[in-house]
Amino acid sequence: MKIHEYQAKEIFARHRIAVPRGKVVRTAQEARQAVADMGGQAVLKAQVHAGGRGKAGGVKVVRSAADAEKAARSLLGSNLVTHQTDSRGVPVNSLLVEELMDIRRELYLAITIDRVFRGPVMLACAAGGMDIEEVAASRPQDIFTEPIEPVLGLMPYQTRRLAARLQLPGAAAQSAAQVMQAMYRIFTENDCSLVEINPMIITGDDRVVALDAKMDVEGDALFRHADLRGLRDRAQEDPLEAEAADKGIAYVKLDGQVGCLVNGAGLAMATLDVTNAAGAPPANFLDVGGGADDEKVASAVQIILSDPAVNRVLVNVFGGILRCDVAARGIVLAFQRKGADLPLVVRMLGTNVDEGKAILRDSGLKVTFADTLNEVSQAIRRRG
Amino acid sequence: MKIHEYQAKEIFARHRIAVPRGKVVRTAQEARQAVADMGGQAVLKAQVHAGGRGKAGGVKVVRSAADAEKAARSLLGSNLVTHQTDSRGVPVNSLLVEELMDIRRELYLAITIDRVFRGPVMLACAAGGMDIEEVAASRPQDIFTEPIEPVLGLMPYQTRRLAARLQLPGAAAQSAAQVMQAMYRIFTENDCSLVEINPMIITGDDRVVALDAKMDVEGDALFRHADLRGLRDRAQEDPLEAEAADKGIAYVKLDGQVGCLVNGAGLAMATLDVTNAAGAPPANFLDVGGGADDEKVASAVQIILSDPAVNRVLVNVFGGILRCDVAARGIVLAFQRKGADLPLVVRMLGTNVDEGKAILRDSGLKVTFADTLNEVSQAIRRRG
Amino acid sequence: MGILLDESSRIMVQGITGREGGFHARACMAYGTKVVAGVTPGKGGQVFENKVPVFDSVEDAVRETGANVALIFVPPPFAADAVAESAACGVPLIACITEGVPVQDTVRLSRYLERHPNVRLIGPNCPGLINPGAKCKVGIMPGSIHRPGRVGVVSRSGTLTYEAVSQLTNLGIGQSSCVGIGGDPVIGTSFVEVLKLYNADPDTDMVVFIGEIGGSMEQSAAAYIKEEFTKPICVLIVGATAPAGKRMGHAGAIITGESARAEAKVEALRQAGAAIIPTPADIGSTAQALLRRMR
Amino acid sequence: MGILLDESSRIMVQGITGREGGFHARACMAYGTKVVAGVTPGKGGQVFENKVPVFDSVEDAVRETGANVALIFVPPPFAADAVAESAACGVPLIACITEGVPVQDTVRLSRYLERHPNVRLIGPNCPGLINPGAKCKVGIMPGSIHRPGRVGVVSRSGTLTYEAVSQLTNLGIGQSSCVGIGGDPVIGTSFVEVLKLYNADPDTDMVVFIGEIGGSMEQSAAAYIKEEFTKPICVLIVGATAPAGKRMGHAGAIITGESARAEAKVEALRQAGAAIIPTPADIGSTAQALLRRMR
Repeated sequence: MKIHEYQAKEIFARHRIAVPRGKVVRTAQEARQAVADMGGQAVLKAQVHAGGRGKAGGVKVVRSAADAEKAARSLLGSNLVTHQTDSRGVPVNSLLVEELMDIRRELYLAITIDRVFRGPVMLACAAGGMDIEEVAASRPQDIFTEPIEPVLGLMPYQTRRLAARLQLPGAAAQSAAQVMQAMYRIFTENDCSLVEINPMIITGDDRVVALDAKMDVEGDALFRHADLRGLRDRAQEDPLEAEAADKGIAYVKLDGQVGCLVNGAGLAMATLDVTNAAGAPPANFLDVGGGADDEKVASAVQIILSDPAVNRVLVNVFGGILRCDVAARGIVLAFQRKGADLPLVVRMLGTNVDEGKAILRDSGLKVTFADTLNEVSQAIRRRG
Repeated sequence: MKIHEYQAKEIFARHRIAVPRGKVVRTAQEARQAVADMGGQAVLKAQVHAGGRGKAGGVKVVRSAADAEKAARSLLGSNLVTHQTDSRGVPVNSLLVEELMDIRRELYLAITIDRVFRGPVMLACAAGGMDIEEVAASRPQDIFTEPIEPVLGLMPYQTRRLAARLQLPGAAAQSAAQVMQAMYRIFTENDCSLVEINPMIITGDDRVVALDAKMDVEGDALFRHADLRGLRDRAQEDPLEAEAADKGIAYVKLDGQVGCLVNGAGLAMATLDVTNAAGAPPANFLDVGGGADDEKVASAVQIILSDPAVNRVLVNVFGGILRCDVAARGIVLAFQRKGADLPLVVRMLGTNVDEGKAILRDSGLKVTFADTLNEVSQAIRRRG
Repeated sequence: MGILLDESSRIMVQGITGREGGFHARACMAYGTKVVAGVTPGKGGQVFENKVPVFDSVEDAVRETGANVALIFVPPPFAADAVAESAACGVPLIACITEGVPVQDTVRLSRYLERHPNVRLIGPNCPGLINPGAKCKVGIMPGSIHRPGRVGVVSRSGTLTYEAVSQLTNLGIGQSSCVGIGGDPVIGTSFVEVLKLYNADPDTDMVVFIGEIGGSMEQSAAAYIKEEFTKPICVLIVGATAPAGKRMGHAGAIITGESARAEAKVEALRQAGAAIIPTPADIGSTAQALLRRMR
Repeated sequence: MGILLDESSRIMVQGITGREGGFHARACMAYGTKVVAGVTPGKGGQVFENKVPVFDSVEDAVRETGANVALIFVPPPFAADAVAESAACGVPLIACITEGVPVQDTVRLSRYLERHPNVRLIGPNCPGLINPGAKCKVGIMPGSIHRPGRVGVVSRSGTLTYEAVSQLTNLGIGQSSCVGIGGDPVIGTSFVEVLKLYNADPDTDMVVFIGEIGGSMEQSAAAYIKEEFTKPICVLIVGATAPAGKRMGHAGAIITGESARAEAKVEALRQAGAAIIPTPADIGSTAQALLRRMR
């Protein structure tokens, strides 16, 4: 679960990471007032769950209260399109108004889970403020990593080593070490999958300040973080994806026309590969997930049918936990509720497959059955 | 470092371990008022750093405010002698006045470090309120242990297992599990060497309450617990032992007459064995410790000489970190300051031994030199 | 014959009194698996399906029934505890089916398990494992699609494993064992560890290996295959057409960095000498061709 | 010849710019030890005694000097960090002299070190170790009392080890190695581990073992001696006359429970076949008698 920069900065500040003075505003008038209070100049930052905000025009430096009002008016209520969003972008409903900082250097710091190490690692790079994935791809040797052994935590020798590699002078090195320790506490205490500061700046007077702040909280751990659940901002999520997530369905909107209903993430990805290979791009990734009953299947199909781009539906269900008759009933329910008439390619295998096929056959829906992935491929191609 | 029951209970309460309602009082008048406020009956518990308080008369149940005043008057200002103290006992300067509890069962719970496991273990016993070391000696099978792996912490299956072994019914089992989790947090967060609840009671209405509370904080870790350092009560410590501890000297008062100055705990223990075997019981254990200069040695010798039981002094120094000449200078300094005239048996080996011996020889003190432990043994026997 | 499970495997189901646990315990029993115990704290003394005694603790279950395999269905908040309990009791094989275990729980568990070298965890978030020849199913896979034989299957995904097995069985190719190692970022047993077991198993002639985008576990497997693996192996990597940066269902399927991409994985495995399965539809046929070449 | 140290040992002193670290680094060098590097964060670039380069980090020191033994004198709050730093850099032998390291730090360190099986920690709160034949002293023991020879010494205590060595040397009995394992409740290397090394060392004929009250490490050693140890061994346990329940200097010397008492330890070791040294004055003579019997 992503949270906003200003929310992450509140958490950072509680852990004594220095952040710029700032105020969240939701109207142009508030923005004007906030900038006036800050002495007439500030930076306005669109609060959206997407990277690449700066290049997309979501960050504006203003030199007067009037400027601020104008800039805020243009940003608030708009949708921001960045390289990380789709073409619709994400809505800008709030701005973070922050003091302008005297930036001498921009660094990158993050903690995430390393699968090979099977634990958290701290990443640091002297080239902050940039697209870190680009650095990782082009100059991997410029990214320094420290694995953090859970039983010890982040050790001082590691923060010293990172500070040395970032070539920080004495005072800044010590402040940076404190920031790193705080980041690790934030990471573990909040079950984060990512804590990132990009850029972390060194000011002209050698202070270390988190200019940006990113925290992703692991969704699976939210059950033990009641305080964090309230930070979710549904407005930032794709409505269909959010609806699906609420029901325990993994749904990702894609650009094609074939609506896909699959059980299991691996089989769902395989299904994308098959339809793509058949020249029929999928409209979505959908894994109906574990513990699905007919209502959950129906919800999944309704979500698929809610996408106007979908012109046919592919069902690929391997009956195991999810029985084929249950899946079939859910599909029929959803088509009836939506009054949908789209053609269906259905491949079902496993538990209660005959009952499932019978239900679909008797439903009046335009069903083509396929038994193998090859047949699926052919059927989808034909229907395209 | 030991802290008082009432201090430990304040920490327990912050971690949501249920403790009886109580109030610390320092005068008989306060005791009277406190008991009156509690409805006229209560238990008064002497706040001392020693076990075996109950048997020694340090815990009194009172049934009226007047009783309370009387009992408090007899306790406050007295010295309590228990099987864990020496014959002088420890001073009672405060009482904990607590509500009387409806006790159905008394249990024992503790966390300490297990050397073999190299980590913390939780101990539990159904026979609470007793001398647990007696149970450990006579019925070890009645003490249940759970090793706690630091990276995981105390796991729910372990608290369930202990609750089952203690034969706790459902509700009490859950409360006890919460208490155990809190004890582990207290143990780790405060660098304890011991957290103990004896007895932990089950009340008539199945509540789980810490009737007593013991916390020993590791002295070596106090540097990172400023909040705990203030809890030290020097009045509870042997004045000489406390003075020694302040100077980084390990000193333990014993019952004999030979004052011992040794460097190194192992050699100090060996020295006790040697003097005891020679029929000349030591007056103390003393390890002058690392980084000793002449002032520190002088302090150590002054502490030895402050014990009126001491009638001769044995010096056993292996010059390594501590040079023999430094030790000798410290000894002479102390004898001069104290105007002492006691005979000395001195055994010195190692760095600068000749200079050391020369200093002592020229000091005018009544020194007998010994080169080996056998000679030490003979010299001490002769002097006895 | 086969790996990890055999006729002497005695299964204990943790969470047997739950809906999922009960359903799959029954399915395992119907397949022929020796389910000897269930564990649900507070429900000790019950009897599941008139056959299987339920215990309050793993300790009791193991002592009373000699269970030597744990199959875990308890909900995510309690899954780490269930794994630790079985590990502490020395249960040598633990399959944790539970989906949604917090990653930091698994991280800590992984360190705990390092102290128990005789305990192996499969999962979490996995379909479990099966040995069709031994009629032993420890997981949620549909038993009916399997057939005893001499091909080993290993995969990160559940239903995709069934797909693979189904294609094999349809062509008459039986399986020595099938292991779903799980889709979470941190898991108990890696591809390499399973491949080592297959390498040493005299009853496995060939391996079908199903990887996916995300992480670099397939590259580690490639290195192992190149260095030490002695048997024919064919590999499918799914997710080649998944869009970059998008989260695809389970945490295993996020694309991060070059090595996580399907092309990089396919290339590493090709260079290691594995036969590449071109599309998910070709699992069975590729395996069949490879088997024919062996003869 | 001897254990753990030899002519190829290259010592790095962590905390070399401190008072104690500097003093003992000089003493080690005077003994003939190859002190090749010092480490003090923030003091990199200095040169100690015009000979030994000081580095900011262990990583730098190891890379530049090939140091393969760490000798640690940093103050207690930083000791765990210093040990972890050397362990992470793969330094195979670490002697931590520092006294007063919080026990919970050592507990956590012990787990970390389990993940580094090629790294051995001696201590903390120990005098270090010495190999007189190799002229290699890694610790705070007075070098002059040692003499090259074929008796191994192992002890929990510092000055008492010197006592033992001194008695041996005075009788002309040289030492192959002497190891002080440290007096804290949790330490890196136990008696058993050192005994195993002596057992395998062709240049050690006999061992002098000095234990003390507290804990049960001596009993573990007794079990090992009984089962596997093949050389003559004589044992002193100190603290027999220490009063129960009293804290005696270091945390190792608290009496808790039956097994912690001196009598229990002596009895266990006697039954394991060790020769018992009757009093601290008899270390040398007991060893001498045992050596005579060997011939």
